[in-house]
Amino acid sequence: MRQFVTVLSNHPIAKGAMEMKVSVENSVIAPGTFFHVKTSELLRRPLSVANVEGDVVTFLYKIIGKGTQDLAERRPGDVLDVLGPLGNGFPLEQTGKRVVLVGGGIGVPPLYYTRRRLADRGIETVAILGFDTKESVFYEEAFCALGETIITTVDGSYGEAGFVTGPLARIEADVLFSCGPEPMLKAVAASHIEERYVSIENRMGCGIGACFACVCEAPGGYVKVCSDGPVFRAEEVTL
Amino acid sequence: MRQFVTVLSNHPIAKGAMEMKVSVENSVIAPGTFFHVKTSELLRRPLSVANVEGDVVTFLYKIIGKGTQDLAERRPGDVLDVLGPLGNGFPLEQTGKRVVLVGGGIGVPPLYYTRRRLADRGIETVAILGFDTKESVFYEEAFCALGETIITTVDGSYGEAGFVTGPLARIEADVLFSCGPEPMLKAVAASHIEERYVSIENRMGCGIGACFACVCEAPGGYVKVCSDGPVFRAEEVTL
Amino acid sequence: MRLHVSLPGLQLKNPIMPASGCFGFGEEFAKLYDLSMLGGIMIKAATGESRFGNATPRVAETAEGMLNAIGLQNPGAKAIVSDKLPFLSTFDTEIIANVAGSTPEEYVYVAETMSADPTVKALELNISCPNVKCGGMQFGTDPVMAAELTRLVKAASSKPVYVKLSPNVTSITNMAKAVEAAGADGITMINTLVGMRIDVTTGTPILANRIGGLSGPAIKPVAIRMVYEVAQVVDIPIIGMGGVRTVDDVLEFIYAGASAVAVGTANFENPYVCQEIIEALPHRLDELGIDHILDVRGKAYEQIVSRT
Amino acid sequence: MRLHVSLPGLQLKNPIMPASGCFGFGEEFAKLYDLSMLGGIMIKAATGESRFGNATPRVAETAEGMLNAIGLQNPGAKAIVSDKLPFLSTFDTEIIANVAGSTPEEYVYVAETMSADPTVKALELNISCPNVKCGGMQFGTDPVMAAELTRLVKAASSKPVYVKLSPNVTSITNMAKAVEAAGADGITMINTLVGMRIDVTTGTPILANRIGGLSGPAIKPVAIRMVYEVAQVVDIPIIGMGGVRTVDDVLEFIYAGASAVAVGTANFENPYVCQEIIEALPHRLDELGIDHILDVRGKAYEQIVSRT
Ligand SMILES: Cc1cc2nc3c(=O)[nH]c(=O)nc-3n(C[C@H](O)[C@H](O)[C@H](O)COP(=O)(O)OP(=O)(O)OC[C@H]3O[C@@H](n4cnc5c(N)ncnc54)[C@H](O)[C@@H]3O)c2cc1C
Ligand SMILES: Cc1cc2nc3c(=O)[nH]c(=O)nc-3n(C[C@H](O)[C@H](O)[C@H](O)COP(=O)(O)OP(=O)(O)OC[C@H]3O[C@@H](n4cnc5c(N)ncnc54)[C@H](O)[C@@H]3O)c2cc1C
Ligand SMILES: Cc1cc2nc3c(=O)[nH]c(=O)nc-3n(C[C@H](O)[C@H](O)[C@H](O)COP(=O)(O)O)c2cc1C
Ligand SMILES: Cc1cc2nc3c(=O)[nH]c(=O)nc-3n(C[C@H](O)[C@H](O)[C@H](O)COP(=O)(O)O)c2cc1C
Ligand code: FES
Ligand code: FES
Repeated sequence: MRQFVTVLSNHPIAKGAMEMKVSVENSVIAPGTFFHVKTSELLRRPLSVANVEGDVVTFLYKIIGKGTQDLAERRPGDVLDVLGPLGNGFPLEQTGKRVVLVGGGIGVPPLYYTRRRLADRGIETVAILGFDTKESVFYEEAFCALGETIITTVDGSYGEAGFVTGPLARIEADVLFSCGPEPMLKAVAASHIEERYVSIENRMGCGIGACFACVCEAPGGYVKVCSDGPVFRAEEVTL
Repeated sequence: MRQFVTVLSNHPIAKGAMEMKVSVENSVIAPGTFFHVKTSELLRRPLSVANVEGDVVTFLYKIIGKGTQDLAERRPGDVLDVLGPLGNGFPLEQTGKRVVLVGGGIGVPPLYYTRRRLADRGIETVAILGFDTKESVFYEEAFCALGETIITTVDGSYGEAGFVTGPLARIEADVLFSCGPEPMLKAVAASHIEERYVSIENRMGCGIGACFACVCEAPGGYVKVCSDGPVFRAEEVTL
Repeated sequence: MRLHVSLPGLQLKNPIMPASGCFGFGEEFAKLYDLSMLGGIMIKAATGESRFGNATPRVAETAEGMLNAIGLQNPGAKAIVSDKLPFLSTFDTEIIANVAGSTPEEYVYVAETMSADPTVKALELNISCPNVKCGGMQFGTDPVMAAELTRLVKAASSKPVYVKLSPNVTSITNMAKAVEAAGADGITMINTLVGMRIDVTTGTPILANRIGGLSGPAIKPVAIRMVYEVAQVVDIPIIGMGGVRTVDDVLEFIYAGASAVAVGTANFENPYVCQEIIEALPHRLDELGIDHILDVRGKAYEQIVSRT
Repeated sequence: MRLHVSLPGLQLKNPIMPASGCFGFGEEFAKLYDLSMLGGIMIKAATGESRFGNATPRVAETAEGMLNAIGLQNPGAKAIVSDKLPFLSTFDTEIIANVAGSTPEEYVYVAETMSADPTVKALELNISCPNVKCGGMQFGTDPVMAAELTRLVKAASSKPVYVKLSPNVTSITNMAKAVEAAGADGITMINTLVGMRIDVTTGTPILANRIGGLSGPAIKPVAIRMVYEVAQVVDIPIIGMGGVRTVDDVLEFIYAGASAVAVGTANFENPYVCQEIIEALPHRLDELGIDHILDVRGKAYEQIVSRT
C-alpha cells in the first residue's frame, strides 16, 4: 500500500502545471484511482494517476500551495513516499457505447489514462477539456492522438471560448466520465448524457476511509470520497 | 547581512560529520565568527566559519538533529539562506606569543580557520583536539600542516586517551583559544595558561542580540553570546 | 514485558494505541497491518443515534498541524455494537470506546450500551469535542459540569471510565482533580485546541464549521506541559496524546507522567506509524538504557525535584 | 494611504509592527533596515527594576514553533527611558511600550514612567507573560484581576493602554470584555501558549525554567480563532499576533477582525520579515482587489452572518 517510489522526471508542461514520472512497484492500477503523496507538509496530497506505462506512473499536477510547490522541487532520483493506488476507478466496461470525457483544469489528468484504457478496449471516446487560458492548456496532443478532443478556455484565448458545458450540449454519447471543480461537476451531472460518472475532489485527511474528512452527501446518507470514490454515478451523490 | 549562498560541495568527513563549502559575497570574515543558517526548521542554526579561501567559506558540522540533518541533504547548486558573519572573533594580535588552540568535537571547526590566520601572521601555535572516538576525528591532516597537533579520544581508540585537559597540562603557551562543550570550557578556563579565551555555544533565537535567548552570566550582569561573543575572555563570563 | 502496561480495565501489551477519531473502527488499518500488535484501540466517538456530522470542508491544514470539524459522524452506539465491535473482537488488543453526546442522558445511554459489550474494556468519556453545537466541550471546560457527568457515566458504566480532557481551559489541573474526585479511573489528554483558518482569497473560514480542533505536532508542547502538570496532582493514570509521531515523542509523554500514549493525526501522515513506533520502542529503550518503559514515568518532574 | 491605520494614540503608516520581546529596543534591526518603514514597534517588556531573567537554556524549538522562557530580562523602566528611547525617537514610527511587573504597584510605576516619555505613543499592558514566577500570567487568566489592573494602569498612564491577552484561558471573550469594561483602549493578542519540551536523552525539561511560552506558526490557528471571537464582542480595536510570517497571514488576522498585526518569532527566522511584508502588502491587495486594507477587517464573520 505504501511505496517509496523514485522520481524519474519532473518538469513544467504548462503555466503552473507539472508532469512527474515515478517508477512504482505494482503497476496494476485502475484509471480514476489516486495516490496519496507525502510532501514537506503534514497531510498527504491526493494526486490522480494520469498515465501508466510499464511500471512508470505519471502525475500531472498544478502548483497550488506548499505541498505541490514542494513536489515541483523534486528532482530525478529523489524518493517519494506514496500510498496507493487508492479508491475506485471509472468503469471501463463500456463496450459498444460512446463515452464523453469531460475534464476541467486539474480534473484533466485522470481522464488521460482513462481514455487510453478505453481506447485499448476499442471504445469510442470524445474529450472536452476546459482550461482557464491558453498558457494553462496541457496534454492536448496526447489527447488528440486518442480521438476527437475539444479544448475550451474561459477567456477564449484558445479553442472554444467559455466552459466545457458549451460543447457538451451538442455531444452525442451514452456515458459521461467527468472530473473537475465542483461547479463543473454540478453542471455536467445535470447534462443530457444518460449515464454520468463524476470524480470528486474533496479535502482529505487519511485518504483510506477512516477519518470522515472527505465525505460527500448522498441520498439517504453520505459517501467517503477517498474509499467509496472518488468516482461516483451522478445519482449517488448530492453535489 | 543576509546572503543567499550557493553550496559548492557537501560531504562526510568523519562519522556523523560533514564538510560544506559555500560561495559567499563578502569574504572579509574574522576567525571565530559564525553564520546563522536557515534550514528546514524554524529557528536558524549557528555554524562557525571553519575556513575561508577566496570567496569560499567552509563549514564543518556534526549531524545532531533535524536542522543539521537537513543541511546534510543539500547538494551542490542548492542555495542556502545565511545571516552573517555574526559575532566577534578570536583576537589575532598575538605577535611574539605562543597560542594553544583547544577544541572539542564541534568546537574544533572555528579553530582551524583561526590557526590559519595566526600562521599567516607568523604566530606559533599548538593544537589539542578532542574527539569521542577514532571514527569521529576530522581535519587532522589539515591541522598538522599548520603545526604541532595533539589528538585525544575519550575511548582511547586514537591519539592520546582521555580529555584535552590531559595534554593541556603539559603545554607551555601564553594564550589559549578554546571552543567546545561547556564542561571542557570550564576545565580549560581554569587552566594554567595566562590569557584564556573561550568560544561559547548557547541555544540561540535571533542570533543578532535582540532576544536575550543566548545570554551567559557574567560578573556583574550578563553577556549575549551571539553579539557580545561568541568569544570571551575566560574572566568575562561565569561558565 | 518491558512494554507491558497495566491500567484500570486494560492490559496493554505495549503503551501505544491509535487515538479516537483517527482510526475509525479499525477496518481500514486492518488491511495495512495486524491490529493485534497494538496496545489498544480508541475507537471513534459513539453517540446515541447516528450522526452525519458537519458540512465539508471538514479539515484544513496548518503549520505542522491540522484543524478538523468532523462533528462526531458515527453510526450510533447500537450500530457500533452490532456492526463494528464484532470485527474488532477478532483482534488481541484492548478496545476503548469513546463516549459522546449532547445531553447527560445521551452520555449515560451510550455509556451503558458500549460498556455492556464484552469487547469494550474501558470507556473514554469525551467531554472535550470542540466541533459540536451542544454537548461536548462545555462539559469539558467547567469542572463542576465535568465532575457531574463523570459521576453519571461512572454509575452507568460496567467498565472503567477514562475522562478525556480539553486543553481549552485556564486550569487543566482543576479539571483533572474534579474528574478524579468524581470517580474517574483514568484521564486521557489532550483533545484538540480550538483553532481557525481563513482563506484570504475568499475571506471566509476554510472549515464549513468555521472553527475546528487543532491537532498534530504543533500542539505537542502544550500537551506535554499539561500532562506534566496533571501527573503531579492526580493519582489516577494518564493516557497522553497530542502530536505524537515518533518513538521519542512517546518517551517525552512518559517522562512527563503519562502511563500510555495515543497517536492521532500522525496516522494520516503515515498509516503505519503505530506499528513503526511499537517496533522501534525496544531498540530505543536499549539505547537510552531504560529497562521497563514505565521506569521513567514522571521522571521529568521527579528529577527536577531532586535537582533543586 | 491604503495601508494607513489610525488607532488610539497611534497613527500607523502601515499595520505592521514587530511584537514585544522579538525586536529588543530596535538597535540590532536598525542595522538591517530603516525602522521608519515600520507602522510601529512594540518594545521589549519593561519592569520596575532591571531583571536578569531566567537561567539558560531559554529557548527550545518545537514543530513550527518555539518555546521561550526569557523571563522579562530588561534594564528596568528608567534605564529604558534614558538609554533606549532616545535612539528609537530618531525614527518616524510609533513606539508602544510593553509594561510588566510582579505587583500592581510595579505595573503602575512602570506605566507612569514609560507613558511620561514623549516617544512612547501607547502602552501595552503585559498581563500574560507565562515565564515569571509572580505577576504576569495570573493577572491575565482571571477577568476580575485583569480588569482591576487595567483600571490602575489606565489611571496611571498618560497614553492609551492596550491590554495584551493570554490565550491560556477558557474564555478569551470574557477576558476581553472585562478589560474593555475597565477602560482598555485596545487589545493586543495573543501572547504565548504555555508549553514544554523534555529531552529524552536526559529526561529533563529542555528549558531551565521547565515551562515556556509557545510562539510561531504553530499557534496561528489558535490566535486567528481568538481574534475572530473577540472582535465580535468588543468595540475597541485589536492588534493581532501569533505566528505571522507572510503577507497572507497578515490578511488572515485582518479578516478575522484585527486592525493591525504584530510579528514576533518570524523575526528570528528572517530578520527582514517586517520589511518584506510591508513591501509585499500593496501588491497583494491589488491581486485580491482590496482597496484599503481595513476594508476587509472582520469580513470573515460578517460574510458568514450574511451567508447564513
Ligand atoms: C482524488 C483527488 C485527485 C486529485 N488529482 C489531482 C491531479 O491529478 N492533479 C492535480 O493537480 N490535482 C489533483 N487533485 C487536487 C490536489 O490534491 C490539490 O491541488 C493539492 O492537494 C493541493 O495541495 P497544496 O499543498 O499545493 O495546496 P494547499 O491549498 O496549500 O493545500 C492545503 C490543503 O488543502 C487540500 N487541498 C487544496 N486543494 C485541494 C483540492 N482541489 N482537492 C483536494 N484537496 C485540496 C490539500 O490537500 C491540503 O490538505 C486531486 C484531488 C483529489 C481529492
Ligand atoms: C556560535 C556557535 C557556533 C557553532 N558552530 C558549530 C560548528 O561549526 N559545527 C557544528 O557542528 N556545530 C556548531 N554549533 C552547534 C550547532 O549550532 C548545533 O549543533 C546545531 O544548532 C544543532 O541543530 P540540530 O537541528 O541538528 O539539532 P537539534 O538538537 O534538533 O536542535 C534543536 C535546537 O537546539 C539548538 N541546539 C542544539 N544543539 C546546540 C548547540 N550545541 N549549540 C547551540 N544550539 C544548539 C538548535 O540550534 C535548535 O534551535 C555552533 C553553535 C554555536 C552557538
Ligand atoms: C480527524 C480527527 C477526528 C477526531 N475525532 C475524535 C473523536 O471522535 N473523539 C475524541 O475524543 N477525539 C477525537 N479527536 C481527537 C484525537 O483523539 C486527539 O485527542 C487529538 O487529535 C490530539 O492528538 P494528535 O495530535 O495525535 O492528533 C479527533 C482528532 C482528529 C484529527
Ligand atoms: C523570545 C520571545 C520573547 C518575548 N517577550 C515578550 C515580552 O517581553 N512581552 C510580551 O508582551 N510578549 C513577549 N513575547 C510574546 C510575543 O510578543 C508574541 O505575543 C508571541 O510570541 C506570539 O507571536 P509570534 O508567534 O509572532 O511570535 C515574546 C515572545 C518571544 C518568542
Ligand atoms: S480522507 Fe479520511 S475518510 Fe476519506
Ligand atoms: S540569540 Fe537573540 S540575543 Fe543572542
